[in-house]
Amino acid sequence: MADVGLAPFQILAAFLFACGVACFITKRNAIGLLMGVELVLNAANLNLVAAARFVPGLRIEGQVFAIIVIVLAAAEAAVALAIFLNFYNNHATVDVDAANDLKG
Amino acid sequence: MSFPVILFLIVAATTTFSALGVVLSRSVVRSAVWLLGALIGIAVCYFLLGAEFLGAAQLIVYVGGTLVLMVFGVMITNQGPFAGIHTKPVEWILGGSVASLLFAFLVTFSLRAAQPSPVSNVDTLPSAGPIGAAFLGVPDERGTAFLLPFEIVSIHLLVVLVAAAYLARAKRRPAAKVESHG
Amino acid sequence: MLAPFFPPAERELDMLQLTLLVFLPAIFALILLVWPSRFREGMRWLALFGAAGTLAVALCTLVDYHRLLDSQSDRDTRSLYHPDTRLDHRADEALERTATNRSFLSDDLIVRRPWVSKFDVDYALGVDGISLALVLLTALVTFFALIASWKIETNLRGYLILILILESGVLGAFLSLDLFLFYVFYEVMLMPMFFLIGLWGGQRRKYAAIKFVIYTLVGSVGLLAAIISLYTVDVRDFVPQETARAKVRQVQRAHQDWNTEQVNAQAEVHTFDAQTLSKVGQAVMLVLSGQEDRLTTRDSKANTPNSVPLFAPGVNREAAIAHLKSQSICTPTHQYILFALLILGFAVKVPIVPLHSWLPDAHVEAPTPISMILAGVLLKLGGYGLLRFAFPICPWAADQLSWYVGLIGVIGIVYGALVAMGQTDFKRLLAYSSVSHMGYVVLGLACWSSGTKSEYWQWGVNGALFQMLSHGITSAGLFFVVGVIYDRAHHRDLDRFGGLKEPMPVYSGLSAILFFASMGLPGLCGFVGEFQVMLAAWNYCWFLGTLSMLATILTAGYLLWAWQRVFLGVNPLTAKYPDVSAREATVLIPLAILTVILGVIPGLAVFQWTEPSVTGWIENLSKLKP
Amino acid sequence: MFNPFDFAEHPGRAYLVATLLPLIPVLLLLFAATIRNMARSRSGTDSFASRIYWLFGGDQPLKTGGTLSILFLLGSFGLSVWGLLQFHEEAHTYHDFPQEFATRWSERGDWLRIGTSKTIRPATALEIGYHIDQLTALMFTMVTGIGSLIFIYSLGYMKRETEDTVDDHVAHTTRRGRFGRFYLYLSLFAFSMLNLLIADNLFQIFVGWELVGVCSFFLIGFYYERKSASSAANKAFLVNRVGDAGLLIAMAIAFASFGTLNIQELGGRIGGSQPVELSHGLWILMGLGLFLGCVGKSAQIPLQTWLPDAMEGPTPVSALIHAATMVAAGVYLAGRCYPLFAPEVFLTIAYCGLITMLVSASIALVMTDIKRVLAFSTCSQLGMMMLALGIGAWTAGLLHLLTHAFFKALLFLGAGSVIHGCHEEQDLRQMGGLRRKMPVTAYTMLIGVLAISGMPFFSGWYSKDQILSAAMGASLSNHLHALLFLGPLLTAGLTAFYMFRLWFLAFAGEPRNRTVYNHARESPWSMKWPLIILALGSIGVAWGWPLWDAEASYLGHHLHEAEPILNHPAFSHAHILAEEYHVVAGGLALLAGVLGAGYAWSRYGRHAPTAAQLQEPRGLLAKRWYFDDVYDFVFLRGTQKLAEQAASADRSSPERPRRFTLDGAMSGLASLVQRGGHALRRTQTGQVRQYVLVLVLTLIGLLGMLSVLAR
Repeated sequence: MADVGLAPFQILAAFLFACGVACFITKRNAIGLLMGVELVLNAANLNLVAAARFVPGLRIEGQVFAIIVIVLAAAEAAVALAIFLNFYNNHATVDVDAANDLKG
Repeated sequence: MSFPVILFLIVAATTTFSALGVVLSRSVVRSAVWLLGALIGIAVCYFLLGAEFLGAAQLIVYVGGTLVLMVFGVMITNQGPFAGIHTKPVEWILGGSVASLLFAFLVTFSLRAAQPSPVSNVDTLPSAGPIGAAFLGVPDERGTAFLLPFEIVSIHLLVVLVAAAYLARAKRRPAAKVESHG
Repeated sequence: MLAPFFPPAERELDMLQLTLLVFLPAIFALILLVWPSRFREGMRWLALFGAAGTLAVALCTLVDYHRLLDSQSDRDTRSLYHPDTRLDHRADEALERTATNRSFLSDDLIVRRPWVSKFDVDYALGVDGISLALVLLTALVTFFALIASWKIETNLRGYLILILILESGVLGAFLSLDLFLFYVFYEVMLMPMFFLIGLWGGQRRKYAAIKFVIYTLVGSVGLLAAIISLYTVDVRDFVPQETARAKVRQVQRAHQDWNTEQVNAQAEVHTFDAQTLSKVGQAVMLVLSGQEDRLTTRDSKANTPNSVPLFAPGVNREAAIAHLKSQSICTPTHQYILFALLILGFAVKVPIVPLHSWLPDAHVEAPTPISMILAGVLLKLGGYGLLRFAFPICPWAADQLSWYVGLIGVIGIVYGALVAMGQTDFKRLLAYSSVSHMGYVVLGLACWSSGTKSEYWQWGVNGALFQMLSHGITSAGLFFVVGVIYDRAHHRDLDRFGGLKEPMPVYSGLSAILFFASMGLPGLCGFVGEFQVMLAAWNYCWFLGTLSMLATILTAGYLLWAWQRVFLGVNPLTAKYPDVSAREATVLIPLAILTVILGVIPGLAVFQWTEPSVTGWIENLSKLKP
Repeated sequence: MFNPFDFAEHPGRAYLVATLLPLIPVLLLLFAATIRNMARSRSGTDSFASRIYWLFGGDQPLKTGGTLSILFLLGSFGLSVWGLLQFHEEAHTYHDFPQEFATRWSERGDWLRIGTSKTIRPATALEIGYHIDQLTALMFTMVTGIGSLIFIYSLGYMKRETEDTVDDHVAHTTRRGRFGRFYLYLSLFAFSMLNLLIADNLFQIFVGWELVGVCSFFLIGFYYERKSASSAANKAFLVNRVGDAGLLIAMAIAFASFGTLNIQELGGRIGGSQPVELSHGLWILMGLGLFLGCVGKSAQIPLQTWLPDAMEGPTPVSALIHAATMVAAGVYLAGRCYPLFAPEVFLTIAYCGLITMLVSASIALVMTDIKRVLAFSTCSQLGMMMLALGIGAWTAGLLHLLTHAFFKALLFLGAGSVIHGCHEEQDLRQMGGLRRKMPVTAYTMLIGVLAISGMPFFSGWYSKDQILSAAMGASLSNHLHALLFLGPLLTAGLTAFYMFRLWFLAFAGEPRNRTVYNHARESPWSMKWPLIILALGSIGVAWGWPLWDAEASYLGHHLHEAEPILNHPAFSHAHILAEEYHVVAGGLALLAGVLGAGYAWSRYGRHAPTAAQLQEPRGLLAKRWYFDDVYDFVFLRGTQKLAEQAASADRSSPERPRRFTLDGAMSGLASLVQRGGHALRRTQTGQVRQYVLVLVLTLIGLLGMLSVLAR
C-alpha cells in the first residue's frame, strides 16, 4: 500500500465527509440525517486508520480511536433512533423541519 | 501503476459512488442500501491499509448492526404521508455548493500537510492481539495503554444504551393518540 | 490597634486589622444568619453592634495611620509629610518584601498576600489618608443608617444582613490596592443594594432596582475592560527584579530548549497592582510628552530633582524605555480608550450627567436608610475611583482631557441644581442636589495645573476629597430628614408640607444646619470643599470657575425654596406632628455636630491626615508635566 | 500655647475675645433650646422631662437668654472701648516702631494649609487673623455699642415673645413665643459681624459676610408664619448670594494671581496701580467682583430690591442689621479694599452710588409705611457713602457710615417705638399728633431727622459736608462728572424733605386715626434709654473743636489716620479743589437741606395734610421704578421656567409629559438593546438543518481564515 500514500485516503475521507454534510443539509428525513452522521464518522475513521498506517507514532492509537469511534457511532445511532422514534410518536412524522421546538 | 493502486482506485470509486448515492437518492430505503455500499467500501479500505481487525469490526458492527437498526427505523417510521418530506431545489443547490466548498478546503489542507511515508514495508498494522492488550492496559514497546479510554467508553455505552431504552419505550401522548387514531 | 499587644515585626499584624475592618460586618452578617428568630430586637442590636465595631476598628486604624505618619515625622517641625509614609512608597516596600521573601512589616498598614497566583491576583489592602477618610465615612454612615432602620419590620434579618454585606463590600473597595480585588468588592456591593432597593423600596422599587443595576453594570463593564487591558501590560521593569527573575526561571523550566532571547521575550510580568500600573501610566505620560530623558530607575545615582524615578532598582534604563515603547499601552489611542473606560466605569457611580438618571429613581424608591448609604457612601466610590485609579493610571489622557472632565463636572453642577429646582418630590430634589454636589468632586479633580502652579490643583483635589466627606455627611443627614418627615406625613410632596418649624423646633433646627451645610455656608462643612474647588477651578480655567461660582446662587435658590415650602408658613395638617424622637435625634444630632466641626476646624479634623496623602498624589502626577 | 487673654503682649487680642464673646450665648442658647424643646415634646408622658421643661421656663420662654446675650455683648463693648483707648494711646507711643505696632495689633495663622510646610510657596494656605486699625477699632466700637443698645431695646420690644402664646395678626394664627431664638440669632449676628470687622483677609471676611447673611435671613423671616416674611428672607439671601458670587470671583482672582487673600498684602502688592501679576482686565474684574459683593450687601442698584422687603423682620433687627451694621458692611469692605480697585472701578462705584442715592431717595418721597421710608432712606444714604468712596473721599464716606449708623439706628428704634406703641400700626397716614402721647420718642426722633438732614452741629452735618465738598471737588476737576455733585446736592434736599415729612406725619398735627391714637402709649424705659443715648450720639459723635468747622471732627481725624494712601492723580487734584470750595459746597448743602425741610413743613407741618396728599401713592415711584416687577419677571420667573424646563427635559412625569427627555434617551438606548435581542431571537428558527448549515459555513469560514493565515 506504500505507493498509494496518505493523500488519496485523505481525499476519499474528505469526500465522504462532504457527502455526510450534504446529507445533513439536504435530507429532511431524520433517518437520512442519521446516515449523514454515519458517513461523517466513517470519514473520520478512515483518516484515523490511514494515519495509523502512515504515521509511525500512531500505529496503535489510530486503530484504538477508530474502534472507539465505531462503538460510539453504534451507540449514537441507537440513541438517535430512539429519539426519532419518540419524536415520531409525538409528532407522527420524521420531518426534522417539524422539530422546531427550540425556536426562540 | 501497481496492483494496490488499481485496487485502491476501484474501491475508492465504489465508495465515492455509493456515498453520492446516499446523498442523492430520494427514498430513505435506497439511501440505506447505498450506505451499505459505502460502508463496505470503507471496510475494504481498512483491509487495504492492513487493519484487518478494524475492517472486520466495521463490517460486523456497521453493516451488521447499525445499518440494520437504521432499516428498522425506516420501516417503523415510514408509514405516514411521505409527500411532505421533499427537499427543495434551493436546498439542493445550497447543500451541494456548501459540501463541495468544504471538500475543496479539506483537500487543500490534506495536500498541504506534510505527507509522511510509511515506516516499514510491513503491510499489516497491529492486529486484534496488540489492540486488545492495549485496551486492557498492557503497555506496548512505547508504553502506551488505553485502559482508561476503554473504561470510559464502556461506561458510556452502558449509559447510552440505558438512555436509548428509556427514550424508545412506548409513551404516546394523548393528543398524539387522538391524532393517529383520527 | 493590635501592635501594643504583640511583639512587632513577627507577624503582619496590620493584616489582621485591615482584614477585620473589611470583614467584620460580614462576620456579623453570618452571625445574624444563624441568630434565632425569637430574639427579633436582638438582631437590630447585633447589627448595630457590628457597625459600631467596624467604626471602632476604623477609628483605631485612623489612630494607627496617624502614628505611622508621626513615626516618620521630623521632630523639629512635626511635619507629617515624610515621603516614606506615602502609600506608593509603602506599597513598593511591601512588593519588595514579598518578592524577596522577607518578613512583612507590622506597622505599614499594607497587606499583600497572593490570592490567585496563577493570574497574579493579590489580596492587597492598604490605607492612606484618601481611603481612610472614606472608610471612616462609610463606617459612620452605615452606623447611622442602622439606627435609622429601627422601624424596618419586613424580613428584618435579610435586611440587616444585606446592609452589613454592603458595608463589607464598600470597605473592601475602598481599601483594595489590587484592581481585581477592587473589582470583586465593587461588584459584591451591587447585589445587596439591588435587593435592598428591590425588596424594601417604594411603589416602583423593581424598576428602580433594575435600573440601578443595569447602569452600574454598564459602568462595571468599562471598568472590567480597562482592568483586563491593564493586565496585558508587561510590567517587568517596574516590579522588583526578583519577581521578574522568578518569572524568567519559570519560563525556562517550562521550555528548556529555548534560548535566552526567547525566554526573555516570553517572561512577561503582569499585575493587577494599581500602584505598579500607575507607575507604568506615569512613565507612559513622560514618553508620550517627549520627556523620556527624565525617566530613571529608583536606585540611580544620577537622580536629580527633575528626574522621575519609576523603574525598579537594577533595571537597564534604556532597555526598559525601549521595551515600554514597544507596548501598545504606550500609544495615545490606548491611553485615551483606557481613560475613557475608567471614566465610564466611575462616572456612573459619581454620577455625572447624563449617566445620572438611575440616581433619582433609586433614591426615591429606596427606604430612608438605604438612601442615606447610597448618597452618603456609594456615590463616593465613583469619586474615589477617579482619584485612586483613573487619574494615576492614565495621567497622560487625564491631562489631555482634563478640561472636558472639568466641563462634565460643571455641567453636573449646573444641571443638577437646575433640575433640583424644578422638583416637587423632596427626595428627588435631594437626589439631584447630589448630582450637583458631586460635580464639584469631578471639577476639583480635573483642575490639572502645570508643575509650577500645582498647589492650585492640590486645592482642587483636597477640596474634592473633602467635598466627598462633607457631602457624605450632609446628604445622609438630609435623606434622614426626609425620612423623619415621611414617617409622619407619608408623602414627600414639597408642596403639601409647610409650617413644620413650629411643631418640630429641634427637627427644624437640625435640618437647618444640614440645609445650610449643603448650601455651602461658611462654618459648615459644605463650604470648605466647594470653596477649595472654586479657587482651583478659577485658576485652571476662568470659565469653569465662574460657572461653578454662579451655581452657588442656584444651589441657594433650590434649597431655600425647599426650606420655605417645608418648614415655613402655616399648615394645619402638620401642626400636630411630634418632634423628633430620641432615636431620630441620635442620628441627626451627631451628624449636625459633625457638620459644624468639619466646617470650623477642617484642618485639624481632616486635612491633617488626609492632606499628606493628597500631597504625595499631587507630587507624583504634577511633576510629569514639563 | 495660644493665650487669647495675653493683652499685654497683644492688645489686639482684646478684639478677638470681644468677637468670640457673643458666641458663648449662641452656644448656650442652642443647647438650652434643644433640651427645652426635646423635653417639651416629652413632658406629657415623662415626669423627668416635664420637670426639665419647667426648669427652662415651661411654656413661657425665660428672659435669661436675652439678659445673657446683652451681658456678653456689653462685655464685648467694654473690651472694644478699652481696645480703642489703648489703640489711640499706642498709636502715639509706637509711632516710630510700625513693625512692632503691627505685631501688637494684628496676628494671623493658618486655618488650612496644604502641601509640605517646609517649602514657602504662595497659595498654600487659607489664613485667619485679625488686623486692627483705626477703621476697625471705630467700627467695632460702634457695632458693639449700638448693638448693645439695640439688644437692650429688644428686651422691651420683644416682650410679647416671652408669652406662652402669641397671636400673629398677619398670618392669622397663634404660636409659642420665641424670645430665646431672637437673641440666639442676634448674638450669632453680632459674632459674625465682628468677625467680619476684625478680619485681615478676604476669606475671613467672606465667612463673616455669609454668616451675617444667614442671620439676616433668619431674622427677616423671624415671623415665618407670614408668607411675605419668608419670601422676603429668601429674597434677601438670594440677592446677597449674587453679590457673594462676585466676591468669590474676586477672591479667586486674587488667590490665583497673588497666592494670598490677606488684604494688607494685597494692598501692598497693588496699591492703587496695576500690578504686574494681573492684566488690566482682570484687575478691573477683581474690583468689580469685590464691589458686586458690596452692592449686594449694601443694597445698591442693581441689587437693592431686598432691603425694603427686609423690613418684614422685627424693628430692632431692621435697626441693627438693615440700617446700622450689616448693610454698612458693604461700604466697610469697599473702604477696606480701597487699594485694590482700578480707576474704572472707582468710577463704577461712584455712579452706582449716585444712581442708588437718587432712585432710593425718590422712592422714599412717596412711601407711607414708616419703616419703608427709613429703608429707602438707608439705601440712599449708603449710596451716598459709596459715591464718596468712588470719588476718593474715603474718610468722608466712612465717617458718614459711622454717623449714619447712629442716627439711622435711632430713627429705626424710634419707628419701632412708634409701632410698638401703636400696636403694630406702621402706616404713617393712620398716625399724627403722636408727640403728645410719646414725647421721648418724638423728640429723640426729631434729633435723628435733623441729623440725617445735615443740619449744622448734628453729626450728619459733619460727614455730609465733607462728602459734598469732595463731590464738588471731583466734579470741578472733571466737568464730565458734574452729576456727581448735583446728585448729592439734590439728595440732600430730598432727604430733608422726606424725613421731615415722616416726622410731621407721625408726630405733628392732629391725630388722623382716633383708635390708633387712643391706644398709643409711650414705650417702657428699656426702650427709651437706648433712644436717648442714641440721640446724644447722633448729635455729638462727630464733634470736634471748633464746633462749627466740619473739617475738625475728631472722629474724622481718627478715621483719616487709617486712610489708605492712593497715588491716584484724579483724586489728589479733586482733593485740592475740595479744600478750596469747601465753604461753597457746605453752604449749598445746607441750603438744599433747609429748602427740603421747609417744603416739607409747608406741605405737612403748617396745616394738616389734605386727603389728596394721603391717598395711596401711585406711579413710577410707588412701584419702586418697577425694579421688583422686572426682576420678578426676568430672574425669578425666568429661573423657575428654566428649572421646570430642565426638570422636564431630564425626565417626563405625568405632570410634565414630554416627548424627548434625557432619561428617556437613556431608556431608549436600553430598549434599543432589547429590540436587538428580539431581532436576534428570530434567527433561532429551531430548524436543525439550518443550524447545521450555519455550522458548516462557520467551519468553512474558519478553514478559509486558517488557509489565509497559514500561508
